[in-house]
Amino acid sequence: MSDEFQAESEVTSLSVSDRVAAEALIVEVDGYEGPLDLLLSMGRSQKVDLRQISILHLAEQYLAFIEQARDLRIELAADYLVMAAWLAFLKSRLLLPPDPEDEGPSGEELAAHLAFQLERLSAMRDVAAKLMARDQLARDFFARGITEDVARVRRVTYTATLLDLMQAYSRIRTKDDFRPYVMDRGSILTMEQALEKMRGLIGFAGDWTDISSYLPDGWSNDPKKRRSATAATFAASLELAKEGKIDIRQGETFAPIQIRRKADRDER
Amino acid sequence: MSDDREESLFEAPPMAEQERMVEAILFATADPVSIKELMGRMPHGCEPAEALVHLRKRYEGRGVAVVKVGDAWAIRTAPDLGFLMQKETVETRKLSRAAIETLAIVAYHQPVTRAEIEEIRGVSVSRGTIDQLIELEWIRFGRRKLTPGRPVTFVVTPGFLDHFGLETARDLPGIKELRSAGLLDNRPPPGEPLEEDEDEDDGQAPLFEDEA
Amino acid sequence: MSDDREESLFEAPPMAEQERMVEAILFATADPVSIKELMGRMPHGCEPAEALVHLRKRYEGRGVAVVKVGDAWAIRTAPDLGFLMQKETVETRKLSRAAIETLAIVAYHQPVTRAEIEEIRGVSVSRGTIDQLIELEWIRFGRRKLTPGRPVTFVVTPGFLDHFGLETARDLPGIKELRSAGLLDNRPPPGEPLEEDEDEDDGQAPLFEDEA
Repeated sequence: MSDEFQAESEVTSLSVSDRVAAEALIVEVDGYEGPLDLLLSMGRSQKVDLRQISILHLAEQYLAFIEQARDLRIELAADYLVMAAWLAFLKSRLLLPPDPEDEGPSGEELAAHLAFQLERLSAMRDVAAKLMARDQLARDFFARGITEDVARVRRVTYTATLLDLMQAYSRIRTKDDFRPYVMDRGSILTMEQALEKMRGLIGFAGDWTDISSYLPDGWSNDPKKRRSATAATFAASLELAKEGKIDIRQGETFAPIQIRRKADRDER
Repeated sequence: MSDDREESLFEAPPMAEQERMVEAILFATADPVSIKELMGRMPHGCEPAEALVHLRKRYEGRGVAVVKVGDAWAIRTAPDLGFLMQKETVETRKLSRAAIETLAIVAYHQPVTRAEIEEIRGVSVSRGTIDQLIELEWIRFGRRKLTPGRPVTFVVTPGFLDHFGLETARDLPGIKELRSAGLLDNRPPPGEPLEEDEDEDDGQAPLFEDEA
Repeated sequence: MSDDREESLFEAPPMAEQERMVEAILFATADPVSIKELMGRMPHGCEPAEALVHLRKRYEGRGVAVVKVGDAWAIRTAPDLGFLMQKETVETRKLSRAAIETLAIVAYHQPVTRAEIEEIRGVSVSRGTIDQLIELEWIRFGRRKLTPGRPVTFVVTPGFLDHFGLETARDLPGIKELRSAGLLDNRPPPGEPLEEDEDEDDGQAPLFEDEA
């Protein structure tokens, strides 16, 4: 590309065919990836180490190039024109003696930085090429062809903190404080309740007694309460029979169920 | 590389080299490879059948083995190492509200029956919740209660104490302490004097904050 | 087999056995496997790092090799046998020059912002170029820079290392020379404030600092 450029920079008169060739060059310019790319390729054409490059010479080269390109194509990319303006400024800085009043960076500093940028870009291009020249996976070396599925076994562990625990308990207890939950169970007699009541009474009953007489007071009228109390009392009776404390009998199906204290048996 | 191939058109590579080739091909190919295909892919003059014998021997007792699959050959995991082909991932989740409440009740009331837990919670306790706590080894069965039906009871385990940093379940703060720690609801129970409310406000200093 | 595992809770299997296990696990997958994952899959008490040293040695000069990719390990065919694998070769989309250079800049300068990539290339980087590299899973977003605007950075992935056969990003070709030549320095244009640089020194520990 740099050769083409040099050839192009010698164009002076513009015949139609020259113009076409020059246009082609402009297309080529667009092919450069930005002014730095163009500068780098110009710099390389100086055939010196990028660190020793003459930035002044490079700036002149670039400006001449842009000038020429602009004659042909005014709509040159803004990037190139900005670079041209900056290089023109740099060139003046490099040529004029430094102004002691000026606090900005010196021409030499600016030029050094541009040289650094060019060298860095050049270096990155070199290593990019080296990188791509490496052996690559699925091209030069290969991964396993037959792979085995790894079954994922998910194990879930649960955590809770002491605070969670205490808050949960507080929540429950607090709920109890305010919720008259007894009402919910108002019409339900638990077996434990029935048992407690029966244990107290059983000692006095020496003869067969209908278990319905063991229903607690106030549980016989409401059908709902009576049902629950009867069931609980019956279950409690069975329990007491199992413990060997009472005998239990029923004459026939649906006949009253009777219990009586088991004779001559002390409670342990 | 292409030079090697050129050469090999005239002279087959040494057997050790052929073995390497077979090894690489079997490793990288997505399907078992037949002898015929090996011959097609290896330089001219190679004898993959012989190379396979060597290779097979080399892998004897290793973590993978050279095996014959139909007419073709492949490298496969040694059968005794199949258990390695699973990955266990551990996920940590917060305990559900039902579970933490049940656990709290067991901790505070142990030994406690399921009926008692339900009584305290005011809702039924699902079997899954109990099972989960048992599986976590935070609760276990205690002695049966000497009440009708001899229901089983639940108690907390040493693992529970360990997890929650307690020496004994008795170290759990009582209701009063919970209240003064601001862990209990501030609404005064109906009919109770309001001064308790003030007490609670005083006691808001959260006793357990640094443990959270 | 589960018995073996149970036992191993108390005593790790012998090193030869551990080597077999690592071998089986690495053979079973196309992706590199981290030491952590190896530990997770092998019986309790195993030391895959040590087993890997033995295994790597065992495969030296063979048709396949045990290679390190970042923090993980994989088995890959020996590069000199690539010619046998034409069938397995995956045609990759040809990368544009912009993409190749951008990739190299990310690799050598990571973590690097888009603005820095543009500064180095002297041209704006199109979204498509970045997207293509991300899609290839060769670059990914790194930490945000602690400079004004907190711009995102790009870093290369383990997949990049795997693809180019690199153990770590420190093994990139020529990186030492570039560093000693100062070509990886972030040198601001003269006349620009240096504060940005200071920030970077504080916040963004350069990946290769230990080499500097």
